[in-house]
Amino acid sequence: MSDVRPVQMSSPVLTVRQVDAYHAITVVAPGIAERFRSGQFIAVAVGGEHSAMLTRRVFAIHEVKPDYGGTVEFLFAVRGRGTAWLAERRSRDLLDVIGPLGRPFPLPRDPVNCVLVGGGSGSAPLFPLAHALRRRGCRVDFVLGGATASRVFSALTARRIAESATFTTDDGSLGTRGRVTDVLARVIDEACSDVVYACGPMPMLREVTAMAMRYGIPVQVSVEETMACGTGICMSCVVPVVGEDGITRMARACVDGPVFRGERVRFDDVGTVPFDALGAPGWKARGGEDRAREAG
Amino acid sequence: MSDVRPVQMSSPVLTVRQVDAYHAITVVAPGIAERFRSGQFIAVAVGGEHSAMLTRRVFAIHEVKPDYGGTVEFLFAVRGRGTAWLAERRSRDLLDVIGPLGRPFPLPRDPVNCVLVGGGSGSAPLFPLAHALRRRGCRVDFVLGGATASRVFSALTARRIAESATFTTDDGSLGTRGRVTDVLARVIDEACSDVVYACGPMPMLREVTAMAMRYGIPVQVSVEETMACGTGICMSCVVPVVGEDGITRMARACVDGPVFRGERVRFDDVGTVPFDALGAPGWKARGGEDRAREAG
Amino acid sequence: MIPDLRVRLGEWELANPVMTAAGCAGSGRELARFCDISRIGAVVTKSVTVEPRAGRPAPRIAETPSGVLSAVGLQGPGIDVFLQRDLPWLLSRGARAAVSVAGGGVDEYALLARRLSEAPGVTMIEVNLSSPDPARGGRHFAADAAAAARVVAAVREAARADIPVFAKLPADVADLVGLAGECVAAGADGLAMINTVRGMVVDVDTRRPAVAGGMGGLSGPAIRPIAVACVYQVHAALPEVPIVGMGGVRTGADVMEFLLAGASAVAVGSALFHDPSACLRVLRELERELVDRGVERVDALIGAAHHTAGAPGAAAE
Amino acid sequence: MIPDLRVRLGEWELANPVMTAAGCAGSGRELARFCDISRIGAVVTKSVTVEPRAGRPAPRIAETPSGVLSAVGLQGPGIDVFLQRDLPWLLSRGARAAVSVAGGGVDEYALLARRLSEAPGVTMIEVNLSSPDPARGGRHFAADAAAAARVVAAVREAARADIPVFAKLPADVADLVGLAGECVAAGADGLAMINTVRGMVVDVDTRRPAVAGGMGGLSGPAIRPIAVACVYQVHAALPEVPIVGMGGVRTGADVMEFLLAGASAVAVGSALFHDPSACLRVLRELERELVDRGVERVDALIGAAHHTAGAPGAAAE
Ligand SMILES: Cc1cc2nc3c(=O)[nH]c(=O)nc-3n(C[C@H](O)[C@H](O)[C@H](O)COP(=O)(O)OP(=O)(O)OC[C@H]3O[C@@H](n4cnc5c(N)ncnc54)[C@H](O)[C@@H]3O)c2cc1C
Ligand SMILES: Cc1cc2nc3c(=O)[nH]c(=O)nc-3n(C[C@H](O)[C@H](O)[C@H](O)COP(=O)(O)OP(=O)(O)OC[C@H]3O[C@@H](n4cnc5c(N)ncnc54)[C@H](O)[C@@H]3O)c2cc1C
Ligand SMILES: Cc1cc2nc3c(=O)[nH]c(=O)nc-3n(C[C@H](O)[C@H](O)[C@H](O)COP(=O)(O)O)c2cc1C
Ligand SMILES: Cc1cc2nc3c(=O)[nH]c(=O)nc-3n(C[C@H](O)[C@H](O)[C@H](O)COP(=O)(O)O)c2cc1C
Ligand code: FES
Ligand code: FES
Repeated sequence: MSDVRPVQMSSPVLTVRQVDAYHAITVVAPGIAERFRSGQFIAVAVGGEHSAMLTRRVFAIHEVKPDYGGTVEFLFAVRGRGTAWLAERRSRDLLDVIGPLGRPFPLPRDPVNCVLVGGGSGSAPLFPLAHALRRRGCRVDFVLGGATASRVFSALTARRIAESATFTTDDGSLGTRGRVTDVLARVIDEACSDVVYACGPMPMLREVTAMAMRYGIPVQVSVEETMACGTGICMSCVVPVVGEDGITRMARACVDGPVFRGERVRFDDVGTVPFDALGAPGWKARGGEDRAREAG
Repeated sequence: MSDVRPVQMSSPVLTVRQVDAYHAITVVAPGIAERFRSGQFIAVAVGGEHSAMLTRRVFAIHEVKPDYGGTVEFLFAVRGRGTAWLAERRSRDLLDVIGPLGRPFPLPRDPVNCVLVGGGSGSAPLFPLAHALRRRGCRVDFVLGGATASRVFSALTARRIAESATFTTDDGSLGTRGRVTDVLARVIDEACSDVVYACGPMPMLREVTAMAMRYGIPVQVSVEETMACGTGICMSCVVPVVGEDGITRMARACVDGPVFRGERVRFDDVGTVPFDALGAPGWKARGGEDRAREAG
Repeated sequence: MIPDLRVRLGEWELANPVMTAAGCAGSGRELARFCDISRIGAVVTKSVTVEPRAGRPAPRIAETPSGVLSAVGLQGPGIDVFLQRDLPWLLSRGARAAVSVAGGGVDEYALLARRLSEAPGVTMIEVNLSSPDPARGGRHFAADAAAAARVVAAVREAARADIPVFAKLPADVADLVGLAGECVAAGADGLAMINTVRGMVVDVDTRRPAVAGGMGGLSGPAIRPIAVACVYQVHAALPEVPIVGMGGVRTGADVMEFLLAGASAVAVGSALFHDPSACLRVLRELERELVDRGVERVDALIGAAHHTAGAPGAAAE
Repeated sequence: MIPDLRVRLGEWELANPVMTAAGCAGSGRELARFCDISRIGAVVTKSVTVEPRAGRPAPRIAETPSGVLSAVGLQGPGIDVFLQRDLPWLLSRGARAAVSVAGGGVDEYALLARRLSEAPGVTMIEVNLSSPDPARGGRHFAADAAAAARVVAAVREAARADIPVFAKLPADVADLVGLAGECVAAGADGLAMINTVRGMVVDVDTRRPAVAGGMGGLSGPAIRPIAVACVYQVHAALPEVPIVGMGGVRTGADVMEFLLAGASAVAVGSALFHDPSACLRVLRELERELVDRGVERVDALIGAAHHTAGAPGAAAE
């Protein structure tokens, strides 16, 4: 659990915009803006006071600004009921927002070369990260992918703030036809990258992690697992993650993550409880008193 | 069931106003406006597409106008979740509206003297009725009651369109302190009323009916029973009503009413199934084949 | 591509899998003002009784989150008037009439089946087993699998052989799969599930239960997960038995959900209170969903969730 | 006037009737970031097991209309870590700690009760009877009143005498009143109800059940009418037995509804996923509702719906 205490607030909507295939909502949320560190997200209640939609929708924070005491912007694609409702909001509506949530991206102490890899709307948290890295004197290179050009996130902004920006699309409508991992090796080579940061779907994160490990450079991934509360109480967003002690635990993406060291996430076992995870069926036989004491 | 076929439509909100303690919404609904006869109502879906509120809210039609092909106005007080949601609508929002529903007020053939008695928001349907009666050359007198002045419905309009308008309030803030039945006898006497029309809570309708019967003049009442669909399919809005054959049936206020002849409504048995109602427990002993054939 | 919407429930073929649920479509006339009832897979009537019934006192209904709680008490005109007035009207409009029956004892159920078999045009008899059994202190027939089976057997025997008999089951019984099995063994050609779930709302202003008599039946989208679980479970145990799934169907996607769980058709119930044109809207939505997914025949969905999924696990935490 | 919110559950007095529901408040720490847990009537922990448990695979949760379907599978650190880390933390924050326990057999339940009795500060033990019983093919203990009673008796015997033991019951059993009676006879000082209701969601895109393993437990406002009916029914049969009511509590009015039906306190469960500050908001709303109605003591509401109402009638149509 992050040591920054999140706040829950009723935030007025400042603007609702459409950006390519995405909607962008900016809310006035000083308490969230001031606490924010890149990689963190917000959890939004949807559907109004007597909503039939009980679970919160989570979105990476794309940008914070000091206006009006502090604003927070998030970008989203309409997928289901909740995002459809959000897309209909207008300025001055109130949104019940909780944030900032989750473990932020750890930032390097030294001015190293960082490559930021994102897929679709999963790229959103990379933008505040890029700014934070630049402020520390890091070199930033972007590799962004999407199904089509309109699904590649903020290509222009990426070009503006990064040393280089490489794009891939499934249909070739922007940049290279293919996946981000098809171009990542070249970018790492050219940019002499020291660190990889990645956001996007699990299969992409797995491949990016594998590649970073081949290069022997650290990789921080922000995972996307279905979330219902965002605050750590529903226990729904679990991912098998290896701890410092070598023991696999079912970690909650919302409070123990969403950012993990790539090699710690057992990507091949996502959606399962690995047989050797702490407390897995039959685990006791292999475990013992000591491990039990550290469980949970 | 009325022979006018109601329509269901997605109607744009034209205006939302606040009138005293009431909200007034006007929607563009040509099909409803053109079919409307006074005493009929609409049933409105509330809460949006994935609403947790499954039942419709019903409101008397207060006014129809020819603008925009036909508009319909209804007035309401915020009571629960659904009316609270309605009060937040803005112009251009869409409302799913069904109407016109229910049996309208029967109009006299001849230009007779009519007294229209209403309580609170229950008075709404009396206004289009007053206009229809005036068009037939009838004399119209209003008796309107409410808890306080702000709860008496459209006092000004009543004064304008009627020969006389008498008001009662519980707190004496407008007109006579007391109930409509305290002044009704005087109005009937002075106006030489031939017919009574009444809308409002059941206890009021019962007393008005009793008074009309003492005067030996016909009385038409519009009853208010909890409704869930407004279209006759849920069977929830039943009131014990005596048929032409002298048999009591559990009549649906939404399709068999809401307007009934006052003396036909078994006011003392509202909220029960009278022992002699068709199909009441043990009813068979008193009934027989013939009655069964007419049941339902 | 226009998807093929036809489904079979045993010997019974329907033009499409969307029906109305018993008791939620009035006599058919009320609904017909809002949608062409000849285009619905079948119209299921409210449960017909031998004698007319006045039903329960008002208030009979209360709104709950994504549901309604109701206690109507089978108000209806009785079988004579039904056969004379309501059934002919339905047939005159080109509707497929499935008739739900409720009796106060095995003999009444059998009588109803016999009377319906004499009339032309009844395409299915649905046996409402949630009617109180006077012989058992008012507990409903479905609460005892043996009592339910006796009712089903009597109806199957009394009904014309070419009229399929479906047993309508509630969810809140001790052993639903067992009950379903008994009903099939007793001759049911198919199952309809679920009826409303026992519930209560207390009005905080009057401090009394919101529907007269206290308990009511919960329906609507709120109970859909309960209904889907029931259909899934029974289909897993009795894969050959056709099921009409219901409980909270509101959209085309909901129909798909029930079919995937193992229903061969679905019924729309209290969603009709909210939207009296729901049946045809749901059909349109279903067609759209199938086209979007390239599904050519709706019956390809039936039970498909069983092919890919593991065994159902434990329920509560 | 500030209404008196104190309630008694048997010997146990609470400052107010609002608790958290087992498994819906994390370890307490997560919730404490959003509301002062010392002001909640009691914090009920997720069910503690003897050994650590990894729980079920993801996806574990799906949204349903006004509800959630979940299958977490009692993930938790086990009793050792709980006693070492979680319980002391709760107590350090001034929370009243009620501990839910779940075992794989009678002996495990007894062991848990013993361990909890040795620790200071446990104010109540809630016996989660919806845990699967390996001796009965994974059906949960509550499915068999005798098995449930054995568990309750073992816990009552093993627990310190001054710690009240509450039995937590699910709604979907054959005879809830019978089960409740057996648990009380076996020594339960009170009852907590209801646990989640068995349900399923099928994902129409993947064509698979939306939570891993298929079946899940339904909770949230959708099930509130079912929960209120259970509380009403059990309170009618066992008026002296204190009940903690839960299932869909979201507002102050919902608390009133459960109290009127016969609960002496209520627990807020999945509403916390939507609003982690729900407990204190609900308390504020409750206070407001009481003031508006001139109710001076909240305990005056307990069971009041029984004083005015008729006998509960039949459930389904
Ligand atoms: C840490 C994190 C950050 C995210 N940031 C963004 C972002 O910046 N922009 C963006 O467009 N999307 C983002 N997502 C995905 C976003 O949360 C889902 O698209 C959204 O919740 C879908 O809601 P819905 O109502 O449209 O879909 P529904 O299917 O109706 O949602 C039902 C439930 O499932 C949950 N859910 C469904 N899909 C996802 C998913 N992919 N991830 C998590 N929960 C899900 C919802 O939160 C809700 O509780 C993020 C997800 C995570 C975990
Ligand atoms: C024929 C008729 C005409 C009406 N005309 C008007 C009008 O012109 N203006 C006005 O302000 N009110 C009118 N009412 C009452 C109005 O329907 C209710 O105030 C409204 O439905 C309350 O909705 P809610 O969501 O605020 O309350 P909730 O308590 O949340 O409603 C829950 C459910 O109960 C039903 N319900 C609650 N109270 C009533 C009631 N008194 N009558 C019928 N159903 C009810 C609702 O329709 C809904 O289905 C009329 C009622 C009837 C029967
Ligand atoms: C007001 C009402 C009346 C009903 N009447 C009957 C009935 O007469 N016979 C019957 O078998 N089921 C009856 N039902 C149950 C429905 O047919 C259906 O099984 C249940 O409502 C679940 O479906 P739904 O959630 O789509 O409403 C009734 C339900 C409601 C809400
Ligand atoms: C995610 C989740 C986890 C739960 N874990 C437990 C548990 O560990 N022990 C238990 O007795 N009940 C557990 N429950 C059931 C709740 O305590 C409660 O009985 C149920 O959810 C109904 O209340 P609600 O509708 O307010 O959520 C859990 C419920 C949910 C949704
Ligand atoms: S989303 Fe609820 S614990 Fe992570
Ligand atoms: S409101 Fe549904 S039948 Fe009258």
